[in-house]
Amino acid sequence: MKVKVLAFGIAKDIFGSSSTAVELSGEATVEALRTALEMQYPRLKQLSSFMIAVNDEYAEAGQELAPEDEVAIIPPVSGG
Amino acid sequence: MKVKVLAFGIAKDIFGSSSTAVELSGEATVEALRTALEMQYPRLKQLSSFMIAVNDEYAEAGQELAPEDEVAIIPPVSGG
Amino acid sequence: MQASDLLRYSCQIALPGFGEASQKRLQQARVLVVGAGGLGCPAAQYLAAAGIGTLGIADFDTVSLGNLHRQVLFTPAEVGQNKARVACDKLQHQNPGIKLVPHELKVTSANVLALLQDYDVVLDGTDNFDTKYLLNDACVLAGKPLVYGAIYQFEGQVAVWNVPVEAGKRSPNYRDVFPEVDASQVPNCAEGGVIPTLAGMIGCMQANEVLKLVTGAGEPLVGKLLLLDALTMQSRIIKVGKVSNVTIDILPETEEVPLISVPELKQGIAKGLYELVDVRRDEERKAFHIGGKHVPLDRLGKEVEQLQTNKPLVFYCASGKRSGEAVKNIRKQLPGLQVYSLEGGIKAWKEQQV
Amino acid sequence: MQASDLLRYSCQIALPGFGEASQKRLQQARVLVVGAGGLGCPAAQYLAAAGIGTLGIADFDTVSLGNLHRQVLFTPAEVGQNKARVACDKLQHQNPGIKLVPHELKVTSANVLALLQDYDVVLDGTDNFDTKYLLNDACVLAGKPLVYGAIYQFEGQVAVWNVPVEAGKRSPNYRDVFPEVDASQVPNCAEGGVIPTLAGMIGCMQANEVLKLVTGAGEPLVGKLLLLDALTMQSRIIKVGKVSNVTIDILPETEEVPLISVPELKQGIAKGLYELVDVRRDEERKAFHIGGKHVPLDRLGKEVEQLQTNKPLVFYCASGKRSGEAVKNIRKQLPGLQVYSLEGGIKAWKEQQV
Repeated sequence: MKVKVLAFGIAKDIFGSSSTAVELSGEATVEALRTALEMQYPRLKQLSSFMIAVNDEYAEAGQELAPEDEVAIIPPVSGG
Repeated sequence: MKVKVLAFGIAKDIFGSSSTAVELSGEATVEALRTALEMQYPRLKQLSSFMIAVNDEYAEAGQELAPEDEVAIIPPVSGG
Repeated sequence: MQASDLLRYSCQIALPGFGEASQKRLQQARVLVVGAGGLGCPAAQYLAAAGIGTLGIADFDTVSLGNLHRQVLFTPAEVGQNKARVACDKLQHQNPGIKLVPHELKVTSANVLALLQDYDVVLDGTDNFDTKYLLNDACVLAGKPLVYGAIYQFEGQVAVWNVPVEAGKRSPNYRDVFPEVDASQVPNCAEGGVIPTLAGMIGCMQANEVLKLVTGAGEPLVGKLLLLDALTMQSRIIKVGKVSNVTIDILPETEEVPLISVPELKQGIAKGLYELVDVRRDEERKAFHIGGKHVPLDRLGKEVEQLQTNKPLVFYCASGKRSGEAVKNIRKQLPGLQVYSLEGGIKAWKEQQV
Repeated sequence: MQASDLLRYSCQIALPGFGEASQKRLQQARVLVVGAGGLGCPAAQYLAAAGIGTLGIADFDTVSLGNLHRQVLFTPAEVGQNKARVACDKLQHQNPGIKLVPHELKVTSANVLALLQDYDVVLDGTDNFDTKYLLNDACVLAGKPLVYGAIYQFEGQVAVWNVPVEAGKRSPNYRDVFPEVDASQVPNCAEGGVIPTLAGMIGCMQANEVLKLVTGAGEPLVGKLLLLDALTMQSRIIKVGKVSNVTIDILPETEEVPLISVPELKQGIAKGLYELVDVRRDEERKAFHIGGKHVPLDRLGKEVEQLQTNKPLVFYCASGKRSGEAVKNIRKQLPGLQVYSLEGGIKAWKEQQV
């Protein structure tokens, strides 16, 4: 399944754009998406943590993704 | 057709709640909705103007309403 | 650019797509803030901080204690001083590298076009419909973008009006959305209240739109109207349209409302000179009043007969806004009467006792 | 309530559901703002204006020219003075009726719990992950609500953490969303830049959430995270969950980074005492540098060997943030080395030449 993800904060820099697409070959869970993203963008892994929101809700690792879901990658921000 | 409308600003006070429902017996246009609202709530008419937005877009008088449309009543505000 | 400027603005020059070129545009920009109130205070603060080269602030009014909860540039020690002047003095200390221009005047149909002449962008920090329409129409006539903001209780609005969009055409303006308003039907902040932090948010959003317009960054709210609810922090952006569909040829005449000050009124009352009319709502009347008849503003049209009298009428409300509307209304209906509005309303009455 | 207070706060007391009771709650509230920076300045301004009875401001840092574009409480004349003190002095003039408490200290694991003791609500105006996590964990341990805010370039975040929700349970906190962060991978405002008006908007939103928490008005952002994009003004509210699922038993140890000041370093360089390491990005290095090796922070782990030297190492970056991270990183990998971070970075170096 192809998942389109929206980027926030530093994820925009990492993806080089405000959205990207990820191909999930096996099961389409949030965890699988996280792993695929970290493979595709090693800098994401280096952050240690980033939030994945599905349809404006915090998504647990085991949650299944549907093709019409709106997925957002929200990394931490520290400025003040 | 029954149209549910969301209220903003002083329209909340006029409706006495943050939304209200209006029954349109004839044609379901924005103009018909405006007339029905002004009948039901004379204070709305006294404002002289208020905006009707349908699905977050400014709605012209002749626009037809569909049952699933999200309709918002946005009166002017002057505070500063 | 000077080394000290590079340093002062380094954290915004570092922004992607910003750079020294954008900072230079800010430096060359001339922005007029009309109204140094709840919106104008934070907006002017951030425009000054960001380095707008020429920042004008227009306000005829003086600092008042009852507005300090949201007008964060002022202190109680400055009550009674002109707001434009105090604001310019403070912001000049905040940023000595820009030019601040106080305009201590009431914006009217007679002076608004001359006032706009020296500015590229106008920020609407006014608190009444008359000035909002006047400013809108003047910006349309003068071809200047207007960054509009308005607040009431917990809700705010922001938009950018009258920006050139395509050959000879301009984006929508205030009259595309609200062609005209009966001001007596819409409560203002003094009556309905306003949460100060909303003024801060909307004022900062207006300054933000100015920075975007001047530097070309992002997508300004052109052809759009942003609505914000501070109680839930939900906001929505309404698409208004691409181009303006209204024609504006002349400015609305500014009507001068004859005012009477608190000391004048007190002397007059002692001599039995005036007939008072309280135009506030029932609850406000119950809480406190200074005598006279009670005709709430929205019933004034129907109860106009009972106001017939030999003495001059003095209308009063909480802040002077509704009584001003009452005066305009009565002058239309009963042109012969001598009518005044109590300047500053019950608030001024109380402040001048404290 | 005194007559002068009734007048000062009349425009918010008039709000529906507010009244004198809410004003009294504000008067009795004790709110701590940690960090008088881009977020803390506007937040503290509005909290003071709205009449928070006891307002603490904690900051160990001094006013710096390079932050004035978004830290609107300060002027160039105050560069070098402690920010907490200057902010408290100014806000005391703005509202003489409240108590302002400056805390001129760096918040650490040793002092944070004692600091929080005297406050009911904490507002996060900090600008680094170490303090954000420390404050979050301390608020969880002390059972105090934390109004979080953070900004980067054109994007901001706001949330209310750790509010009691049901029997013995609390709403999510920062670690529910971001369990831990490698700070060296996330640029701060000095590197990536920040638009000043975003700081204003987010700071005002934080103050707004405090007012809602204290008065019970509206729906605070509990269990939610608001994201705002200043370029488009689109915002969205992410539902995080009802209750916190993380356990926090101890505070993270605050690591003291050994600092070296600009004058000390200049003297040391003259005597050949130190080895310099620039940890900034390639573009920053190209634009200006003060010598030494160049190892960008995100490559430090891989190129650690080439740093072996007999002399003490001095890391530097734009502001002192990344060089501080570099020091912590190197102390773990090469515990024997003597390492320092240049206090205030290249900015301080330049400021002390201007």
